[in-house]
Amino acid sequence: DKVVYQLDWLPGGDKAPIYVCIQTGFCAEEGLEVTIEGGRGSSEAITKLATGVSDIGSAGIGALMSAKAGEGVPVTAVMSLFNKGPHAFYALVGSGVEKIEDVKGRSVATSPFTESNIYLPLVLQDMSMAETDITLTKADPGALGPMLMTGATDVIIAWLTDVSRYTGQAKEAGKELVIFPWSAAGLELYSASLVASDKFLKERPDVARRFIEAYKKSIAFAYENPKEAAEAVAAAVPELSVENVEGSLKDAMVLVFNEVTEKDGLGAFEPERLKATWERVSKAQGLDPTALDPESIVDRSFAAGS
Amino acid sequence: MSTAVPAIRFSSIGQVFRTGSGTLEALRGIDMTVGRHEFVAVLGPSGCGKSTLLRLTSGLIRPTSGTVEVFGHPVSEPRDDIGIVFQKPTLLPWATVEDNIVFPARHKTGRVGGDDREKGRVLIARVGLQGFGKQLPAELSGGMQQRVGIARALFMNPDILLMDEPFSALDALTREEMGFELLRIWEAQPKTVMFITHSIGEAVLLADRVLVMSERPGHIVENLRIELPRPRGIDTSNNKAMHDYVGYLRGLLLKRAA
Amino acid sequence: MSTAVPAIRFSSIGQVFRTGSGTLEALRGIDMTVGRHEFVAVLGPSGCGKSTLLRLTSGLIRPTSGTVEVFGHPVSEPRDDIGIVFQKPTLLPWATVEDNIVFPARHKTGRVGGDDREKGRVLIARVGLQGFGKQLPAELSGGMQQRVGIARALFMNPDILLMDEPFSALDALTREEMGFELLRIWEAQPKTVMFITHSIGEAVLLADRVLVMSERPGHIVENLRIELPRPRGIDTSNNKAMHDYVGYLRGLLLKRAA
Amino acid sequence: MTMSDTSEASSLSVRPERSETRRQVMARAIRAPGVLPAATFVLILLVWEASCRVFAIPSFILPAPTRVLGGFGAVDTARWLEHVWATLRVAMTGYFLSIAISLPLSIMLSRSEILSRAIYPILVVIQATPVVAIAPVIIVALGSGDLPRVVITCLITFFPLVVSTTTGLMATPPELIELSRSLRAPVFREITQIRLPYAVPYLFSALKISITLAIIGAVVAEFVAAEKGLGYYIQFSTSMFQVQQAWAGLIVLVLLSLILFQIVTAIQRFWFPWSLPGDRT
Amino acid sequence: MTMSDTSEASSLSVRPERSETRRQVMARAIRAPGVLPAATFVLILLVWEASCRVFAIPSFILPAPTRVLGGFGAVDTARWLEHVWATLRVAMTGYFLSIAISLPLSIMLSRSEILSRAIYPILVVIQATPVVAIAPVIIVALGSGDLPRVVITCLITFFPLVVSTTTGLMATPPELIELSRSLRAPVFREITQIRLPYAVPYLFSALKISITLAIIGAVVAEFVAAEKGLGYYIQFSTSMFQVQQAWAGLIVLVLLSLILFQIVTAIQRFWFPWSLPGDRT
Ligand SMILES: Nc1ncnc2c1ncn2[C@@H]1O[C@H](COP(=O)(O)OP(=O)(O)OP(=O)(O)O)[C@@H](O)[C@H]1O
Ligand SMILES: Nc1ncnc2c1ncn2[C@@H]1O[C@H](COP(=O)(O)OP(=O)(O)OP(=O)(O)O)[C@@H](O)[C@H]1O
Ligand SMILES: [Mg+2]
Ligand SMILES: [Mg+2]
Repeated sequence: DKVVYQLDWLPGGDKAPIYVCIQTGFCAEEGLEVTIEGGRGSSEAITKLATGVSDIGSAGIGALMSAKAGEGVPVTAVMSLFNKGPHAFYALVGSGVEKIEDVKGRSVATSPFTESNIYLPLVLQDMSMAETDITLTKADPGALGPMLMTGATDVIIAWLTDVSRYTGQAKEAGKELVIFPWSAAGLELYSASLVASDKFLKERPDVARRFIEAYKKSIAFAYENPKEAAEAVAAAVPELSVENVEGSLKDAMVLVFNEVTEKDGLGAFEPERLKATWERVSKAQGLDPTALDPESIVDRSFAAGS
Repeated sequence: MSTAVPAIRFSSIGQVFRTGSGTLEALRGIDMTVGRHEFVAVLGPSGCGKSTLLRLTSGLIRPTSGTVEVFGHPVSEPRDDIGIVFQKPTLLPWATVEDNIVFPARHKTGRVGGDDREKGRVLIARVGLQGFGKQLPAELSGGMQQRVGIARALFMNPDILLMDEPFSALDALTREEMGFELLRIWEAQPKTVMFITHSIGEAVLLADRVLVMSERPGHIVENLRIELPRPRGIDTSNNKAMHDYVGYLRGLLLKRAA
Repeated sequence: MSTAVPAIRFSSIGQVFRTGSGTLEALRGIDMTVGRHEFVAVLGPSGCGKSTLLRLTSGLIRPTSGTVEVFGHPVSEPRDDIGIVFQKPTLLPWATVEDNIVFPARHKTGRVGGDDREKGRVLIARVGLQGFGKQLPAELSGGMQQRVGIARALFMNPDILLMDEPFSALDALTREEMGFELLRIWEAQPKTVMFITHSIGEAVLLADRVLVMSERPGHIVENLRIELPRPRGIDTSNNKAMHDYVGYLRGLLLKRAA
Repeated sequence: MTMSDTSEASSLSVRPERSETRRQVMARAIRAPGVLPAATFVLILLVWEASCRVFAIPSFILPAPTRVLGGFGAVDTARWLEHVWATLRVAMTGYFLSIAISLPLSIMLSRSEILSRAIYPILVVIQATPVVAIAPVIIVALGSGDLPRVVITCLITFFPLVVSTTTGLMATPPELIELSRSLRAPVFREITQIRLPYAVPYLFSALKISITLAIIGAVVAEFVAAEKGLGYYIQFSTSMFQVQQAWAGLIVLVLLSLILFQIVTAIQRFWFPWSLPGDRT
Repeated sequence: MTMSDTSEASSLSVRPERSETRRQVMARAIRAPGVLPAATFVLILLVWEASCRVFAIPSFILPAPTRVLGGFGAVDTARWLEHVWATLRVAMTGYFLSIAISLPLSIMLSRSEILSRAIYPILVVIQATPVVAIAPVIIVALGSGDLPRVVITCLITFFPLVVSTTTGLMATPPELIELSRSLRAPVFREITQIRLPYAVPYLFSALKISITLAIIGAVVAEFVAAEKGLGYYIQFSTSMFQVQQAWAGLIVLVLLSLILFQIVTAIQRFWFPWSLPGDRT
């Protein structure tokens, strides 16, 4: 069976499982012939899934929620990937930012269109700060590292999937990083998830089930064999170096396998946490909290196999 | 020499131009005919509307009032049996002399045949531009550019030839030669010619009839048949009658000043 | 009328143009002088290099060989005591007649004063363009455009006036009037004039001296002093001596054909 | 098509017919500035609405204009104005800066072929460099105020201006240049009084191209670094799957471009009417 | 600056001095096509290298060219060629498509003012719409081959072509149009044999602008949707923090633009020499 897998961003370590699935034969074992469709952001991925360009793929649950609430797109989340928000503050060691509350009064840089921005007010609120307590500037993601290293900003907002990359950059600049995940400050969220088009789920439920099965195996494999997984990605994408992939793969896996996973299991959507996620999303985007029943965007039946 | 249907007929033509600062009456009440195969010269002060008359005949502009007919048909757009020598040379700056001369063929039919080229070469020689066929207009003197324009108008061997001061940039000798060349062509391949000039002698020497226009708004104040024998040549210039015609016309043109 | 240092001096001038298809020798071995406040007319066949001669004098081009001096100084670039009437009208298409005439002031000094405007209006009247001051060049006839060019050259009241067939597009009467107007200006505000024309009569009527050029490569074949009394006017035309000069020059120019 | 007709006084036309007059009134109405562009814009909206309905295009791909209306309500008018102002400010500053740089540069380039051959490659390099790729350098070098955005806008708009103006400056007929030289005028007056007027059609063709590029430049710059502006708003809405809001932003953006373009056209029509050919029906 | 000198045979110059000749040889060498642009490019690299060293710019902001060299090794030559080919293919297809569309469109616009007033707004709307904002629509509508990228390239390049060519077509001197009309030639020959040749300088000014825009268009398209191409490579490398690779891609991209620009210039020089003014030193 043919399956078109939708990426939500450029290939990289955090996307390793699907490459593992193809390269190591987990997909083939389930009788699946998977092709990868490139993507540029969750919204675009969801659009492509909704229009049948692709069948299943990864996307941020926040984008899916607002897409469901606003447009009722025929796309459903079938499995959670990151069960924690990947958002974090990065600062330099010795900059005086030693705990997350120290961002108060600092200059903070973020990229203009990251999902993080909508949660920022909530994180600050959780720490009983107002938005006016920091000086926020928005700049191209590529500029954040250089800004931090050159002292153009005290703090940046970036994802935990990029820890190794920022660390490498810091090393080059002879600096060291401190990282404050927002989840530690109480921001509990689901994030990247496996989402599928309703058409795919309805017309080929069996294929969907088998795919998710293979995908889970691939995640586990990547978690246990990061080097081989990284090699699988680098083999498919020659522009990537194994080290680079391995670094970001390890970073990403922290968001997949952690205490939440231990509690709820891999890929689970725990109703309370899901509800909390929607509350956060709706509040952050100024959406009517009653506009969506968070349960309606997930279908746990497909991932229930294991 | 005129036949039942005249080649050109103007019936109470008036022409008013709208300008940046009002309107300008260029022609008023022009009535005239030019017979088939007649050679008519037009004299008149600068700015009296000679070029306008010619442009009306060619169909490039339409009269504000009155009608222009060519071969009995009202003129509403340019015709392709008319060849024009414009007052300015109006050459294509990117084309060689030869290409400029054969341009009517290329422009009307899309192609230039070997015989067109041959005709072009003959014309280059006739207007005295041997050796300049491959030159660009910018590399020619003013008079040479003008001769290219004349050759181009002759190229299609049109039924009607409209010439706006075609020899104005030529020296006396070349001018005379070109005039006689024109007469030879006209006699060999009869055509109707309307010939604007400022040279009274030239008008008398070449034309069957000379029209004299008044100051603006231009109208026709004299219509003089020139009864000099044909073919005309250098000796015509010594003809007593010719001198009388010239003298009369000169007097007429000078009179207006008084 | 010439003084120790001539206004213009050509010493063994040669001019070769590089063209698309080789080279072309336009002038060969030109030696001549024009005295201060002298009025020199230049006659010659079309394409013989008259305009080239004028452009050399003005400094717009430099000779391939030999030297051109103006008031004793070698010419290496245009001078600002020279006024030029180009063979083509060369007007600014976006400027009115008036603005075109006062353009030298605007272009040299950056501003046009009230007296410049006044001078402009006087010149407009002198060239017979009253009422056309606000018109654009495209709205004028060929002869009217040429007269704007003349007025512009006169505007700065230059020491040297170079005129390239300035009256070619004018009718006989206007031509004569403009010629006498030019003489009046020249007599009132003496200047050196180099005047290219194809009209032998005009050359004799206006000039102190007539230079006749040969066919290309152009050189000077006659240098004829015209000893007619000044001031000259309409009656000069009836002068016997004038007719002799004209006859002699006509013969000379026709001879070359034989 | 009859190009000379325009200069004739049609008021003296021989047979003034009723229907003619009515048609002329129509024609005059149509020619009034802004009427046709506005009509076209409305037409685009109508076609858009119709296709959405006829082809039942899902609104998350292309929402119909009537649905987009909802998007306008997402933020209040004051906030809209802030966004518009942010974009407009950057676009205009960048545009004028770009003109201020391009004109002297074009003049330089038009005066020396060697210089032009040496400098053109630099301009091509600048033009060809995708802004996004060098965003870090720009931001680190210029900080995060309006400056980097203005610079980005400038980088995007200046090339057409330089190329077109240089071409225009050099296209002046040689006889007019001779006229200038014969008057021994200073070079700058040859440029301002002859070459530049002659280059006006080229210049305006470039100004028209660049005005829309200026808006694009400001939008791209907002993609790179901004907290405000229409580009930011569109991208932000898109990234949050607020499709209607994104399209609302897009409509405002496009309207802004249209208006600015019309202004440039009107300036040419008003101050440089001679630079417009009169030979069209 | 002496504009007429060019047409004089300097070989017959009276005083041919030694130093003159040497300078002339130099001048000729400099004028050889490609020499100056190449020199400029090398100069840019040198200045870049020097500033990196002098100002000790950290390489994660702006790596020196010598460091960028390392970036070239990240993928092998075959892969480089694939990227270059992907971008070149899209850019060229889009460019030619854009020319194929713009020329007839310009001709139409130049023939009717009403039409042009009605259509221009549509063009401005198309031009002003940020590609990024409508990328999903384009991709969903056109699938995922080269097509969406070619269309995006087209959308980005066509506007300067249309504006500039239309201006050129309408700038033809009226007397040449009269000549054509007096010959009663079909309109298409008036266009091909008079208006278009006359518009050649305008056309090439637009072709030069658009060739670099075509590359930019292809790159932007690759930012939006691609798995190959220089734009993709640069974006990819940037997002993976592979700064040297990104700059290596950038250099290749810029070189590509330079070469294409030079080709357009050379085509004009070779086939339309008369459209180039000769009045520069
Ligand atoms: N397109 C135009 N717009 C406005 N006025 C015009 C136009 N063409 C000609 N005129 C005016 O019409 C009058 C006659 O012009 P026309 O060119 O016919 O004169 P002409 O007899 O040919 O003169 P010349 O001998 O000087 O060439 C002039 O006063 C001129 O100003
Ligand atoms: N820029 C140029 N390039 C090449 N050849 C030229 C150039 N200018 C003039 N010539 C040639 O030089 C010769 C003399 O030209 P010039 O314009 O001086 O003639 P002229 O005596 O003024 O003729 P006319 O009376 O026809 O105006 C001509 O054969 C012409 O072809
Ligand atoms: Mg006339
Ligand atoms: Mg001449």
